[in-house]
Amino acid sequence: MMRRIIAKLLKSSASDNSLNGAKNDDIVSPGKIIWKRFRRNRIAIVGSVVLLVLIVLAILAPVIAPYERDAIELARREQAPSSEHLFGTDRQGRDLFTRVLYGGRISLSVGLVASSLQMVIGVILGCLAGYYGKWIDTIIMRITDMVIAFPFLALAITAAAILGPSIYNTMLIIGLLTWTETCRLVRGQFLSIKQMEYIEAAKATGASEFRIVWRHMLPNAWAPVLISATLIMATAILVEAALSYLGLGVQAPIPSWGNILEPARSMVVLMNMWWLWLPPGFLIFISVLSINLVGDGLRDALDPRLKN
Amino acid sequence: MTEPIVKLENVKKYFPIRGGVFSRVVGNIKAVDDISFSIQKGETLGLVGESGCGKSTLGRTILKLLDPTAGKVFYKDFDIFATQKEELRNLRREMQIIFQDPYSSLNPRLNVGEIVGECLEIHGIAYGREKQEKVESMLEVCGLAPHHRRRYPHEFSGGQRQRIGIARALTLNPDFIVADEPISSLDVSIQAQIVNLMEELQEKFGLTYLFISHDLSMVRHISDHVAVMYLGKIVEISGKKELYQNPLHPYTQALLSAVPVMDPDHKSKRIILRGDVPSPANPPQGCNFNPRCIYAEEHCRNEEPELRDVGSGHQVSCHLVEKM
Amino acid sequence: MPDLLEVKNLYTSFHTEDGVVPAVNGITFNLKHGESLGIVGESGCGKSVACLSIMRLIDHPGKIKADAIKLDGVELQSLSEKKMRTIRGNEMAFIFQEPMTSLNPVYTIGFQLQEAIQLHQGLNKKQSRTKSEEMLKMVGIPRAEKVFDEYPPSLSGGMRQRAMIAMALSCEPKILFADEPTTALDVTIQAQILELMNDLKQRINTSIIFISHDLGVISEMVDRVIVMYCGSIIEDADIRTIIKNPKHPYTFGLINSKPRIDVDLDKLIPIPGSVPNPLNIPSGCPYQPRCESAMDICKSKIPGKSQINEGHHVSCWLFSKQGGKIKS
Amino acid sequence: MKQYIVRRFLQMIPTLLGTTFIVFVIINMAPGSPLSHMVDPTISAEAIERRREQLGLDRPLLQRYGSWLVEAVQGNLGYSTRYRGRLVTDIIQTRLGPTIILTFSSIIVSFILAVPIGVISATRQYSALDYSVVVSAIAGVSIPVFFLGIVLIYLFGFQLGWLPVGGMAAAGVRHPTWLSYAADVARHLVLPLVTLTAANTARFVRFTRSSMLEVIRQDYVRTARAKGLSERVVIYRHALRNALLPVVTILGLSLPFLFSGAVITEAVFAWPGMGTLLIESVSLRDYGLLMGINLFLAVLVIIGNLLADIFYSVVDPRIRYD
Repeated sequence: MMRRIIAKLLKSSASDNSLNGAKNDDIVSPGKIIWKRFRRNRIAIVGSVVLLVLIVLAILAPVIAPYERDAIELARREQAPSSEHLFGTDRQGRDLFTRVLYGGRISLSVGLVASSLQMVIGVILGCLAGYYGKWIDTIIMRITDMVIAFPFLALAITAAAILGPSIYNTMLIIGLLTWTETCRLVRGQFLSIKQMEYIEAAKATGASEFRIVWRHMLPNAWAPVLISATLIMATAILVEAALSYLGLGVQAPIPSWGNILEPARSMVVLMNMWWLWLPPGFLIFISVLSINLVGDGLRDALDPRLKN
Repeated sequence: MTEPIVKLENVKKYFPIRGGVFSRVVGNIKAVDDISFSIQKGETLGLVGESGCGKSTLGRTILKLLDPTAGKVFYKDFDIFATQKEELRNLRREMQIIFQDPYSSLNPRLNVGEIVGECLEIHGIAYGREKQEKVESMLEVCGLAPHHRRRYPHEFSGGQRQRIGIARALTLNPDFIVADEPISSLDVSIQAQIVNLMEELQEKFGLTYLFISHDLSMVRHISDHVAVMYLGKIVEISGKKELYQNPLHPYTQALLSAVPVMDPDHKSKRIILRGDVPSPANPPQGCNFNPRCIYAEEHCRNEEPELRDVGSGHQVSCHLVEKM
Repeated sequence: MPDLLEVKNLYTSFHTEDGVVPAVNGITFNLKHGESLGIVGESGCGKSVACLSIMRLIDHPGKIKADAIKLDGVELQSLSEKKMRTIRGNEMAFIFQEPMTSLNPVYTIGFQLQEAIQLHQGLNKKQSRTKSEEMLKMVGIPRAEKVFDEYPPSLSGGMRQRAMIAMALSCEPKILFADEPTTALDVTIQAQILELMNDLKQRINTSIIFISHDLGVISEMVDRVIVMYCGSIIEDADIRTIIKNPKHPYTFGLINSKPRIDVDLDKLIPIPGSVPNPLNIPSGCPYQPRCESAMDICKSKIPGKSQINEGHHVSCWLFSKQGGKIKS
Repeated sequence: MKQYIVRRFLQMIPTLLGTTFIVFVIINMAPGSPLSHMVDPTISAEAIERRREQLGLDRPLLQRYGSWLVEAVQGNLGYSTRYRGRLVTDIIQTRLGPTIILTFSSIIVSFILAVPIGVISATRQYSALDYSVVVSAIAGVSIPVFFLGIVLIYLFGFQLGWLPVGGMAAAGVRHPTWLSYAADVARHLVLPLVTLTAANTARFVRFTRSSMLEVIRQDYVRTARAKGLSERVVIYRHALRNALLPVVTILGLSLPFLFSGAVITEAVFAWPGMGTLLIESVSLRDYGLLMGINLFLAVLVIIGNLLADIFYSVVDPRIRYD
């Protein structure tokens, strides 16, 4: 309530009385405002920093890693962490620190690619549905309903089993199953933006449909898409990890955080070799958490209406 | 006698109502129902009515921003509803619109220069430096500073934003402007600024306005002719003076008497209308004003009145004009 | 007998991330028994916030500070929250601007009426139902018994506003705050509501504080007017004086910038510029940047209250003895 | 109202058709023939071909889907290819109970926990409490379900030895009474339930909180305060009821999430439900069963959404006037 009162107090006036001063460097572009709001959110900043560190580590894995990724050395099997093997070794004697570093590359890129894929599908379908409406909208929304009704993980498991587990299939399956939210968001945004008078104004000046969509609608619709893409990336990492843990995702010897954990399905490993599952599990948690924090910060920064 | 620049013939705009299990069309909201009038060049026609009477829909239909259901609109010699895409795009240079909400009518992601100058690009009139200059001079004409070009809409107050909207509409040098409640979301002290600006611009560029508003006082101030709308129909249309001093339709009379007068000594007899405006989805039989009309007679309930001239261009749609 | 309501140096500010927004900036006024007082000003001038502050309905991040807010001599600021609740809705009631959103959509009209009646008057269910239906009839709602069991979404804006009025008056409050009660309504419905309120004013013993941006509406409703600008009272007088003989340049501008329904004006005289940003209120008199008679002193010092006549005060250097001197 | 429900029912049909068709297509993309696991390798190619024809596997996909659909509508989801000759519906039936116990108790527990937390958090916005609720809720949705399960097994199963870590009841124990069996199941349920409920609770807390924040700034809440109602009545009578309406819909929409979580939880804890059945049938390449499970879960989700929608339209008077 109070927020609305304050908004009203601030609304009727120009945001800056020095508007008449000709200084151009204090132009407050929408981008500046977003950055200012994001910066204020300390937790989101922490999330961004952690995420950045994880990304840098993943990129630099070949440089940092002390051993060969797949170097099997049976003499050094199942060793607990030591100064030589920071995270210990696995059942084939591979250095786990090395594999976790490389695993980050795979896990993060599966998340990124899957999320980008769903974004492309979701944005295109959402644009079509929201802009054209009528039967195109009906058909796309029905398809969306169907995909939403899928028992998500069950179908992903089924599909992975049938298509054969691999990195690419994992990306594909996750991408194909998660676009619905983006599609609905874009459609919803388009429906409400379509009502905006600035769209009518563009029409009234004779702007082409392409121009209206490209210049007036999309730039105003991307904020929630970006937010949900971040959050879906977090989900994608979780799903990849789950699939790989079940042996249906990324296949060894390529390491991912999920499949490094796979041996922990055996009670013996789970009980006796905590270093096999604790570090990758923890890293999945940390990376997903930091992505979610960034997403949450973006939500506050990009869409002040949603700011709670 | 000046020539009409815009002429409406039996314009209709219905919105289908869907319902039932299969979302079939079960009826129509007759937002604009059989409207004819014309606007003289260089004049302002005020269009008044309460919310939901269809006045904004009419304004948008005239510009073909909404697809018409039936009827014809002539702009100069062009039959607007019959024009093809390309021709319509060219016609858009001459007909513009100013909106009600200075917040939703400016794209928040574009700066003022882009908002005002976009139409120059669209019609291939000016680009780059030349576009910039045109934008700057238009901003000045509308009471803003040239350097505002680089600012974003949210940095401006409501009144300033409305000036930006006007600048955008005028950049293409149009002849005819639909002003859809251009002042209703502004503060009282700012309303006068905008109306004065509109009057100045009219004089300077010879503009013709369709001024849509629910503010009867402002319409009295700015218009030459006034049309009163009720439930999708024009109930009365006349010269301003005539309409305000001698309103003939019972609805117009009630509407005018309902406006609070800023004068503690003012003691006029107020006509209080009964009930609410009926839903346009289900308008009453006969004269659509009859359920709220204190004079209503039997045939008002059965027979729809025609809009007819009662002398010197004063048109009223009421069976009982002669009796009153 | 003390005045019914006494407000002295009321400050309300909101502490936001962007800075402090001083919504109400030290206002002082009283309301006599049986009086109807208008508060007029443009959006954002603090008129609603002032009334909400008196009811103590301002919460985070707002802060209220005042030398006195007294109802019938009782200082409201020192009351416990529990005690304050026995005053809200009972001795002071509120009608809000938006009839469409001010009623809870998931409870019937009747339930929402009964709630306050049961709470403050200790009536049982049956008695409160009778009373509620009486109230609905009093505000001119046809088929009151039926409307009692209906949900707000089935009523029109005018009907909902009538229900709000019934609700506000159900406990016979001493003061009724009407915050732009007709702004969201069409002009013919506005006429109905204004007529209803004027009619009720004769029949009940309630003082009214009527908030509006429209001097036309105000002049039909009240005896005395306060004009607010940027959180301060800049002029107060009886309605006739304000309209016929305004002193403050802002009041003057407000009246002259409005077209009239009864007279043709050649040209409207607008107030230049726009309302300043509350985060950045100009120094001196807040109206000074828009004022055509601004002097040097206006830019540096806030004008005090000067009396023009009995019951007519204005805060402007043009009418202050001190300011007058500087001018000459 | 009635029309709305009928319309929703009719809308459900194409959704169901589409969903099952897509699942059907995916299953049919399987490399090799579904017969390869069923048929004795010593049988001649000709015999296999005859069997194919018998099963109609040589017909086009759409036709096969059609005949499958006709059977499915009559409640026949076909035969399991692995568990020779057993009906898919029979197998599913035996696994349905455990899954329902797990998911329903999780919905109930998370709802009971989440609503008060969300409400309290929203009413104390900007407080340290609210802040920590928000952060822990984000953390809650970020923990991989299987990882949480592993950690719980490790801590409470092995290190502390408090709770059983697998199955639904102790193996080989005969329970004298119905009650002692229930107690045993309850003990086995604790860890899977905590695992599955953590993320759900976190999600519901976030929904409730944001819905509540939205509602408490509505005009009618201010009206309620202006009436002099106590804060408790304002929040729990006027605000909460409005805030819970969207939460109901979200409850319906989060069924796929819930089942996803349940699949993994079951796999980690060897809980004998549909989830473990799914994993088993994947490793056994039992396509008939896979198809059945997917279809079954899809129907559950669709019906769940439908119920949520109908419930919503019943409790929200606004719908009636649309």
